[in-house]
Amino acid sequence: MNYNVNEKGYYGDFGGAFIPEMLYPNVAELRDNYLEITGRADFKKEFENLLKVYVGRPTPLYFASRLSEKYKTKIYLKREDLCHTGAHKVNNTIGQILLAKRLGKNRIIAETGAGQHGVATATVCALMGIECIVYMGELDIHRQAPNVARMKMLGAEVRSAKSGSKTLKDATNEAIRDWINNPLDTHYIIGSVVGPHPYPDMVARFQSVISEETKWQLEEQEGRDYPNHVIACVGGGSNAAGLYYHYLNDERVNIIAIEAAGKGIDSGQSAATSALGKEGIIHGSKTLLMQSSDGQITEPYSISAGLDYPGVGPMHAHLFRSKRAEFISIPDQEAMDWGLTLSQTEGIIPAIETAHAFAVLDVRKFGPEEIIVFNCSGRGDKDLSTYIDYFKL
Amino acid sequence: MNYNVNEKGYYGDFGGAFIPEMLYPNVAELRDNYLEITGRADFKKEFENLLKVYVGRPTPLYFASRLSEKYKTKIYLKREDLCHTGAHKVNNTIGQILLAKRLGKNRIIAETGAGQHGVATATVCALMGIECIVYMGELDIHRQAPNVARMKMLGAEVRSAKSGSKTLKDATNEAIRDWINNPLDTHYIIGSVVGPHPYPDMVARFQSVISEETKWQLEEQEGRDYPNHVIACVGGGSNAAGLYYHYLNDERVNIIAIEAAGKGIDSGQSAATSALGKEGIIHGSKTLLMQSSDGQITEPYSISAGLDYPGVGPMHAHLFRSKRAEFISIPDQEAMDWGLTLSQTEGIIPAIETAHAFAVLDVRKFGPEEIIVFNCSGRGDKDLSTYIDYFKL
Amino acid sequence: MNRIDKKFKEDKKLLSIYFSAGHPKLEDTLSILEKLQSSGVDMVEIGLPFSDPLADGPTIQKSSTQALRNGMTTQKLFSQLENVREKIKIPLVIMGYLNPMMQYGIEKFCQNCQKIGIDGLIIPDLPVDVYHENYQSLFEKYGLYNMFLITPQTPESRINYIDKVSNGFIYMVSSASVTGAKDKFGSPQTDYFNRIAKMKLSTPTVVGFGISNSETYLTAIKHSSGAIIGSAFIKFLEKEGVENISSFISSIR
Amino acid sequence: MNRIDKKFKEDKKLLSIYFSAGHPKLEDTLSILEKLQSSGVDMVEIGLPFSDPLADGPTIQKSSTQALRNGMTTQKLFSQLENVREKIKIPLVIMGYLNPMMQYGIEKFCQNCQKIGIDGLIIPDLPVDVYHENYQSLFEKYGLYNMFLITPQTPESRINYIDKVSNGFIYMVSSASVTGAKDKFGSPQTDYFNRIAKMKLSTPTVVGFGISNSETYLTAIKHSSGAIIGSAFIKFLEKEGVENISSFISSIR
Ligand SMILES: Cc1ncc(COP(=O)(O)O)c(C=O)c1O
Ligand SMILES: Cc1ncc(COP(=O)(O)O)c(C=O)c1O
Repeated sequence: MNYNVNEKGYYGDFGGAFIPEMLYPNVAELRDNYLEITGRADFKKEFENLLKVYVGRPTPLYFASRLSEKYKTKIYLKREDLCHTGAHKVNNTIGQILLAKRLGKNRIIAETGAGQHGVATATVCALMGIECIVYMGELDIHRQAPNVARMKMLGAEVRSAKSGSKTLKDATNEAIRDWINNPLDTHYIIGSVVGPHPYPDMVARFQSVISEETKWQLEEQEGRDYPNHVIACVGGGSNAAGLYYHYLNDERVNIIAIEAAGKGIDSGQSAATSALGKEGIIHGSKTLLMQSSDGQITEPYSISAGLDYPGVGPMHAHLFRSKRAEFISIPDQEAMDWGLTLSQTEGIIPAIETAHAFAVLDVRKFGPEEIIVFNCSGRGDKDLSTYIDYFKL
Repeated sequence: MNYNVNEKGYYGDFGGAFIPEMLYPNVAELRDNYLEITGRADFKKEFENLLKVYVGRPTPLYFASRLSEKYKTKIYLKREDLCHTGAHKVNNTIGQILLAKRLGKNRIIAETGAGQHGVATATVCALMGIECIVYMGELDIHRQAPNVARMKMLGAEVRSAKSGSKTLKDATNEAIRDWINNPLDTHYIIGSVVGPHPYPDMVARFQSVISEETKWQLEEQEGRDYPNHVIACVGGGSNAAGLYYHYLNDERVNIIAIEAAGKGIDSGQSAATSALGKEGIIHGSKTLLMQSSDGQITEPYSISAGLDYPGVGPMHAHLFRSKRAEFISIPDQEAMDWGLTLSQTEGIIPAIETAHAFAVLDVRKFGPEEIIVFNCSGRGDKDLSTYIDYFKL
Repeated sequence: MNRIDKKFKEDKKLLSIYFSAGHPKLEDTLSILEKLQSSGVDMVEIGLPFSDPLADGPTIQKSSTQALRNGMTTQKLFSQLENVREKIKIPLVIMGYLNPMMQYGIEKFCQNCQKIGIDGLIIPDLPVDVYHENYQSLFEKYGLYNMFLITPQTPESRINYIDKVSNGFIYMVSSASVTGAKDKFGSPQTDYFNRIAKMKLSTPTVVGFGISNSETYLTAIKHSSGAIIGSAFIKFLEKEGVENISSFISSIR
Repeated sequence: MNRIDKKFKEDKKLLSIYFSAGHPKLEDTLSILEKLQSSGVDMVEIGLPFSDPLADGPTIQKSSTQALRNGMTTQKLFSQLENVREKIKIPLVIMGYLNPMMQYGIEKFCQNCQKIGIDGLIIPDLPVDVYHENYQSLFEKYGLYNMFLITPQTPESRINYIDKVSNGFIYMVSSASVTGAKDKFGSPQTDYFNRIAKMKLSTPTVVGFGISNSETYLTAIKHSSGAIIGSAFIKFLEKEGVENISSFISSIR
């Protein structure tokens, strides 16, 4: 089986572009141009150069010796937390801003949950001198205050989404409405592998630098370019897509996706899409999503603002349905505990999103000779007050 | 003239080890061993490997095109803000923790001002599983709250220094007292090129990786391995020492040091040591320091917690006295404005310390063919609330 | 013949009204329909509320949310409409997002529409291409029309394609925007209305989005076969109530 | 002969007291000295206060800060002591950090000490090597002794070196610590006192740091020529006042 997108924008049954006609010209423009533009030599050169001199790539592949010893297996961390702005999100925003410039756009909009994508977007807009508006759920504006401050420092306007659960899903709705209202001059930088085709594929390609580097870095350190397991948290799924990308069709590599169970899968307060979701349409994409029997989209919950999205990208829906990937969901408490554990074992304070991924070590056994690569998708600076309150430090 | 330390621990008239006898064995142990240990192949290998896979080195040398255009000169940023933990400080703590381990120490103490050195120390202690106590001025604990939270997450104990100005100087006194009380098992990781010999030289050597990389990175990008100017902010002077190190004796390179003028040099609330300081002894080192005519050390002031130190390292005192370096002091307001300018021009939110350095662009002219390297010593995450309050964002 | 086609055969410009089923009160659906018909409205779009109506402006969003809170569901709407054709003779269109229909089952949904006497559907997030490929035969099996939107940015070739696939009417979005009432149309809108009129499409066009009063209504119908009012009607309903609907309609034409 | 040497010639163990000049009140210096002398104290260390006394514990830090707030300066102390030798006959030592002395000018400082009749200096942050190389001849020119500290960690070779450079006495820090009162000495301390005693240094040793009461005083002098009390005395002063000094001294011996 092939796990990449097909020419119609589908991953198996999932994907496509279920968009209002008002968005058709914008999405069509992207779909018809993204492969051509991103394939141009000048684009590649500028993209790769910015990733290197501005983002700080390659990010290290760090062998976590204390953690490996504790869990009797070989644990590597792909250090996306060291990217400029503190998470993998910027790989994608660099790519999209270069694309937007070549499409002649002079106004950028974005949605954000944890604020990392908002910061990454505001950053590239500042870098290019382009106007930037970021939609963010009212609840997230409160729980990710440092990132709101950063966006403002960077000159972006942060607009509060007050509908629904006041989180990522609603911010995305608002961004789509903005795009509908501003179809000509505006590019919408979606922050994950969600939304209508070509976004999931485009974002995955920009993030694929993660596994591209992992391959040669593993080769350097282990003498072979593939691990036994690749593990990442899944909100929309972009950091996961980036880590999986070059291993999607390599059956030697087991793929593990970690979702947020929130207060527990059966608690009614969760964001474990694969466990609870059914096929449907969200934000222009056919995928798995959490919804009522009547097709109303569930307001998701997770302590982590970057994971409480009621859907997953269509690539992940397909990986789940086809059983190519194992999906595991981790409750708030275990994720928080792992935030502290990783801090005190390796000196790395992870984003709460990222911390979810590591909790798999307590849930599933790995062999002593197995090589695991975790995507350390972001740093925890944005989450300090949540950690401090939670642990009463 | 040679601007490196001499075999007695002096830079010209400055340096030495003016320490209470109680510290003599500790300091002598370091002095007698640091060159030998750091010269060992296994040390170098471990140090360089951790800098690469853990800290994320080399940090990029980023050509800031928008800034360069605005100021009609060629501006490069050495991106120490991309280091793990967010500032150059970790280069030194990695070095010292490896040294401490080889000296058989099992307890680490540190002082911190901005909290960056405290975080960097707590980080390497977590990485090695070693107990860590960080002294921090009570005032700094308040104004750099995010870094206090990070130290706690990392398992360090943060002890409040309540004497004097309740800032860096006082935290340093407390750390020294702790070391006097715990002479056998404890290593004191000083965070800048200050303190008794061999600290200034040792820390400068660990930080010298900054200019080591700058050389080959400039060669790569400009076809020559030296710039016309190297510019850095000076608190104690470690990020500056790192950037200057390999250019100290290269007269083609002009050295510019930026100090914090606080509310103005003549306001009585400043930290502009070179302008206001006289020769004296602080924290075991003969150097320039701000003091009353009676030899009492002045309580310094700067809006930036990492710069309000009443002295400078002896290397810098010598660079000033010998006129090898230009010293310029920048008031709070200009520094803060530059925090915003850099954010909105290049998408990089600098630490307030770092922002001071950039303000030189408004104070001094540079030619269109001149190459300037700024040390972008740290990121501004720790300063967000100061920025937000200041600009009412 | 489908009631929609019949309506367009009449020699008059159409006035169509959109409302969110279940709003203001859960059980208002039928009385709103009756009032609209008796006020002389030509066609009605019954909104099936959705949690995430991303093509809609604040007014319709709010009314959808309220309708869901009131307990509106797909099944509930079908029960309310079970005997609608006893009294309501004007064309009825259900307007809703794809996801609730998918969950209900598209075929079962179409079947129910046919049973009740619904004439067509407007599904903003079902693109014409996907419809054409996957759903058209199903809709036709149950005698349902599917109406598509066009906007000022829709390329001519695509308008022609939509014209070919369409039946009933083409929903001409007045300007590139989400739903919401406007006071006036400027020359960009009238230029666009003109441009489309000159294309002489085989499907009638109806202008929607931004029609709020007699002025915008009159501008809209000058170059098209009719106009749809949504947000302005919902605002009126909230303020003046179901019983006064006729005064809103008479203020328009 | 220097008063310090003379004192050690007497066949008794020394009791020496440290206090911060300018504390509790700015003008207390002379009356404290008089009370100490009349209570039978053998020697006094007059603390020249410093803003950053990094070898001192909380009690001495606090008294230094208070003294500076009261207005104590180097010049002020010299004026207070101008005629001290009219009444005070016991050895007087100034104990202070290097920086204020440097700002005053080391030579001028020494000159003034000589004029007043100060017998020696203790400068905790002036290492023996630097003294030996840069300052010894200056001190000697003005007849000033300089006393050095040793600790349980000081290597034997260094103790011998200090013994050679020293005159007056060697200040034996009771344990590796900053200043501060202790209730008791344990075996690590007595072992250390013993070890040093066995070295038979040519300079007398005086134990300081952590002496607070008769018990610690007696332990200290068993293996040395005397003892210095600082923090405990300052605490007493703060609580009981200058007038009651003699009761503190008599509680010790
Ligand atoms: C650090 C971090 N990791 C993971 C995520 C989840 O997003 P995605 O699944 O697209 O990687 C986010 C989202 O904000 C994030 O900030
Ligand atoms: C980001 C940053 N830059 C500069 C400094 C000043 O220290 P130094 O002069 O030793 O580089 C600090 C101190 O905390 C800092 O955090």
